[in-house]
Amino acid sequence: MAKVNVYVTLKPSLLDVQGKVVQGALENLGYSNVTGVRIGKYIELEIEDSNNRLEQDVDEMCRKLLANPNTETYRFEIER
Amino acid sequence: MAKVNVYVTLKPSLLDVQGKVVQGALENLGYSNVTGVRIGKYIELEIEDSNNRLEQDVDEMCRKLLANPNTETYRFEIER
Amino acid sequence: MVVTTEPGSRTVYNTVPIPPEVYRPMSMSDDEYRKVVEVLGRHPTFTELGMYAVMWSEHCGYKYSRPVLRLFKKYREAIDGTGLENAGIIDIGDGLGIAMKMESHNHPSAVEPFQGAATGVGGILRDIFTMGARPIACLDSLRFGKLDIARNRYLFEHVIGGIAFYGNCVGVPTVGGEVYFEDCYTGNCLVNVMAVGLMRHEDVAYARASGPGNSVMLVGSRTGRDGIHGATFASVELTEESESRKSNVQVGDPFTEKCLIEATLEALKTGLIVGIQDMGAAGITCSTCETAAKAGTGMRIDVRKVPLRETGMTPYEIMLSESQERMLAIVRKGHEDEVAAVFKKWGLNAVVIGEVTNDGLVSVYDGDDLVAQVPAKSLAEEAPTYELETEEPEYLARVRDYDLSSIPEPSDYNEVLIKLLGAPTVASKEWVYQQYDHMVQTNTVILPGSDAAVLRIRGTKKAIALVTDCNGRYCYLDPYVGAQIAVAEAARNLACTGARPMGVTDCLNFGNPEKPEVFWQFKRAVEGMADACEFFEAPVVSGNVSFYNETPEMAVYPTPVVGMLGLIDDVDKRCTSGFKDEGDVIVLVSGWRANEASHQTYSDKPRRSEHREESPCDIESLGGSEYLNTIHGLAVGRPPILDIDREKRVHQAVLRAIDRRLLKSAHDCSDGGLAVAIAEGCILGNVGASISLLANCAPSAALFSETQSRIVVSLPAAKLGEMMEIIDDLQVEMTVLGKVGGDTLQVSVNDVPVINVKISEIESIWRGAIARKMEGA
Amino acid sequence: MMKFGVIQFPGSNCDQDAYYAVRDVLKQPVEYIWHQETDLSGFDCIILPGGFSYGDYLRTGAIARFSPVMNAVHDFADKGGRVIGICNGFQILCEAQLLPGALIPNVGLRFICKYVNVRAENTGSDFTRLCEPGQVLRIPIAHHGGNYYADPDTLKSLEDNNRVILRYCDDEGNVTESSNPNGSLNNIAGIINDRGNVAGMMPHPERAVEEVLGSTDGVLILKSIVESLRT
Ligand SMILES: Nc1ncnc2c1ncn2[C@@H]1O[C@H](COP(=O)(O)OP(=O)(O)O)[C@@H](O)[C@H]1O
Ligand SMILES: [Mg+2]
Repeated sequence: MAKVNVYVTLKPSLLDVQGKVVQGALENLGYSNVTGVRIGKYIELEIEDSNNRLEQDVDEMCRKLLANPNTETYRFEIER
Repeated sequence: MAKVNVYVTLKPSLLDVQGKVVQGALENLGYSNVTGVRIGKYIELEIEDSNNRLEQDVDEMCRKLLANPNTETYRFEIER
Repeated sequence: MVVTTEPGSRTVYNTVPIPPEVYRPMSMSDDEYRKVVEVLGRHPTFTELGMYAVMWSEHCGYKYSRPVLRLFKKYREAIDGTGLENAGIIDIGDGLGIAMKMESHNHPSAVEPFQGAATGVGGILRDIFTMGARPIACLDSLRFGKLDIARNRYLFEHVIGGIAFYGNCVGVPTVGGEVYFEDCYTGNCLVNVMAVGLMRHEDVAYARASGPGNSVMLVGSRTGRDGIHGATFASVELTEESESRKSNVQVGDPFTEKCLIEATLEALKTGLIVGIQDMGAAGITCSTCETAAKAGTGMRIDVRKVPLRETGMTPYEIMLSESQERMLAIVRKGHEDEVAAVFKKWGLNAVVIGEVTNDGLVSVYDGDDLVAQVPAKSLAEEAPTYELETEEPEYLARVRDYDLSSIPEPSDYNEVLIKLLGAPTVASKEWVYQQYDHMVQTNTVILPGSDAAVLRIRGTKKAIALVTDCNGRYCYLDPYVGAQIAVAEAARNLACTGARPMGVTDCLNFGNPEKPEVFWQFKRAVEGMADACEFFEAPVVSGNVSFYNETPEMAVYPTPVVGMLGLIDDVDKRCTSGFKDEGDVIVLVSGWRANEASHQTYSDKPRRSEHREESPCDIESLGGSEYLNTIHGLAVGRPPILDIDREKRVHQAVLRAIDRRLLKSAHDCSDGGLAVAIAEGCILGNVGASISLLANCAPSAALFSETQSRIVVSLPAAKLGEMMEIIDDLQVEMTVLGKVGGDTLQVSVNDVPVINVKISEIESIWRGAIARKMEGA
Repeated sequence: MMKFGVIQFPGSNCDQDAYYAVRDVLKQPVEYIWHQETDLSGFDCIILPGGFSYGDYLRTGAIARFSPVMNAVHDFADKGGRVIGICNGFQILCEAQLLPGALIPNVGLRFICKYVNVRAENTGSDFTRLCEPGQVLRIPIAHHGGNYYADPDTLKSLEDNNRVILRYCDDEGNVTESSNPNGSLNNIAGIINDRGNVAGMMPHPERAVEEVLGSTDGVLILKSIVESLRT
């Protein structure tokens, strides 16, 4: 059984509308030293690691489903 | 300048509907070995680390704003 | 051309020819390049080249469609007169006007459906509130490939999601629209959004940069590298640059748009804004040159004053960026701070980026460097136009001459009806519209699901009705008739609610216009639409053209979508399409006698379409029908005959009957024909009906032909006499079909029972069809 | 006369609807309150309207909760003033901990706009007192995150103390799974606080206040408030 953590983030060049609003809110709360906020997804997968292609498999899941290639990038780490 | 990564996840006691749907979709794609999916938020903060209270500050940001204590838990790591 | 510069600034202009390898990929022809050189009296700078390339494109400059669009009367008057405004305004009395416009976001949605559709909503809304009108409704006209293909389900799901995300957040109800599923849209989905705004006439704002010396302010979001033509980047100058410099998908921020709506309407009230223009395609380039050209002024701006989201942007990128949620406002000199304060209250930027001049030039500075200087009119109004060749497509003869008599008569009509009701194109669209907030603003008094949406106008007794319509298959079989039918059907849907047509906006979706066959379709469709709109006294006040909706494998059906506004004088008289009470009589109001035999000919003056001599009730009348499409997989024959004179009289009859409160329901016959219209009346009214048809033709034609100019109404038997008077007076036909009642729908043709279905059964098929498809069932 | 205030957060979009409902249907005085306002004196009832405050970014209601006006709302509620949060307003009140629990995304993960039936519970409350016990109200919902969640203890205390005021139900008033549009625990559509002067509800009463809109059942909720203020 493997635990895989996937991090999906908005491409750096795209406007992160949520991040911008959250940054404004943090500023209002007095945290004016926060100079950037980007909000992405954090996905935990539990996978039965029966074959040896775990790495390729996860990569494919990300490309096909977990991330939107038009707007997002991803990375992941595998804990066995 | 510090980079802080915040992970906000649903409390285990809550059903993660979105996770379930994604798991179903992965199954349809042929990944029947995925036995669990939980979807949370991954928030990257850039903070000017002028005082020595970075840790407390971030914790407070999480408690107050970034996570909802009723439904979510959080953890974070600081890269300086 | 004289170059005027600020004292102390450096003039950057170009005397070196730009090679064809650079301008051709920007879709600029050699001739067009020569024309630019002629206008400028020198070779353009790179920034200038980009500005001309985009402003002279079909998308902004309408270089191919403009000559044809002159067929629309108001358009012609505007072009020859004071110029086109963002959206036309229709007078509804009481000092009130309706602004409306439709626009396509087909290509962005095909690449990135969620953001593409979302930004489509945002863009069209800005067209409306920059006129000083408060947006009160959106409608969406959508076309996808069949839902059996996973990619189409993905596109459909995310387009709806994007529209919902954006429209719900900005608080403008999405009250109507249409969705068709046809193979030809698999490679090219169509996403057309119509926005409607309400204003007092005296509050109208103009997109004009009047008054030299006034300040030019950029309002709203920061500028990034969104939507800059990727092709340009791939081939010029920037090749060594990193991936991140490529054009970006545009991301919509409905929250900012909502604030922009409120702030703009509030700022306009100050009277300090002399002109305002939204930023859509070609961003700052388009808004500066159009507002200057319209006012006969010029403008000097400094790109370094533009608030940026990304670092290292070149003047070229800043001038061409299509970042969302931005506007250009021309503000009275000395009052910039007051205007900025309104925007600031709503958390928005408003910065001065330049000023209005009187030299007729758009001068673009990069700090001290003059990087572009071009006559505003040359960019905005003098795009070269072309008369493209037309040629009747070859396929037409083949599909028109298809022998429909070879099609076997079905053995089980229940099954056919059920299949039709379960076809996603015919089925209920509640899977779609329940994802939209269609009630916010509390004016929606006929919700989506009836023939047209109706919104009351507060402070008056009036209501407006809104609808979009277009059957692409008809247009494929005959673009002239198809476009006429689109107009007629829109007006018919309005009539069913009790509204008379007031005006039209359109979105013309076609393939590659440089192909003579496609341009023929385009031209014929515009002719049909223009003729019909004139006949219905519903002028085309605004619109949009979307070409190149094709892939190497296929082109879309010609799809000229009509968005129509209607007016109801007394909101309490509005009418809906579901049957109401047991015992009511069901009547067909039509331009044709229900059992008219093959002697039917056109006595009226032919309205420029080719007419055929057959009766509307024969096998030929199934041409182009949903029946042939769903049951037999055919898109053949000729579209139904339209006689718009009869059509109009049918509308008048129903309108008069509604006005006299004779009718309990009215529902037009469209996709799926009479049988489907009656079944929908039952489902919506949650009640059965028994129907007896007489026909001199096969039952399939009697039940499923899409003969035009027909409306199914229900009324108490006691009102039949009064109804008859109206029918006689307007010289249309009415046929009593049967009665409302029970919990089944029973239909006989020439006394032979052909249909007997439970309402609860057809209801679940009709309501659940799209959801089941989406679940992959 | 009871004076109502309707808070306008950036992104509120049912503020005008609530305003009209109070002014034109209840015929009570009403004013907009900008989210930067800190003084609520003179008001009898504060409405937090529906919409998408701050775009609902991060979580619904999460950011609006820090608007300056929210401190004043806390004080106003502490002093016993009536507060009602509708839809996004309910979400904000939960985030601000003026009401317990949270509103999480609908189980269907889609936005839903339609008429639903809700059953009036605790018809002694300030917000339902004009309803008959068990009366079924037809009121529209329009939300993406209306799925009420609370931990088991909180839920029990809500139920034990009669603090659920509205529950999704069928035409006959039966609380069934198929009449639950969003997955809310115990079909909860509306609750009140401990003291009974603060309410949150997902359905939009301001959308059901005139015959022409298709239902007038929302008037019962709004009039109940006026009634409660009178006594
Ligand atoms: N994309 C959509 N968005 C919103 N409402 C829609 C959409 N598609 C269809 N509807 C609504 O569903 C109802 C039926 O649509 P349709 O079958 O196209 O009607 P008709 O056959 O009368 O033209 C109408 O009220 C229409 O506004
Ligand atoms: Mg119709």
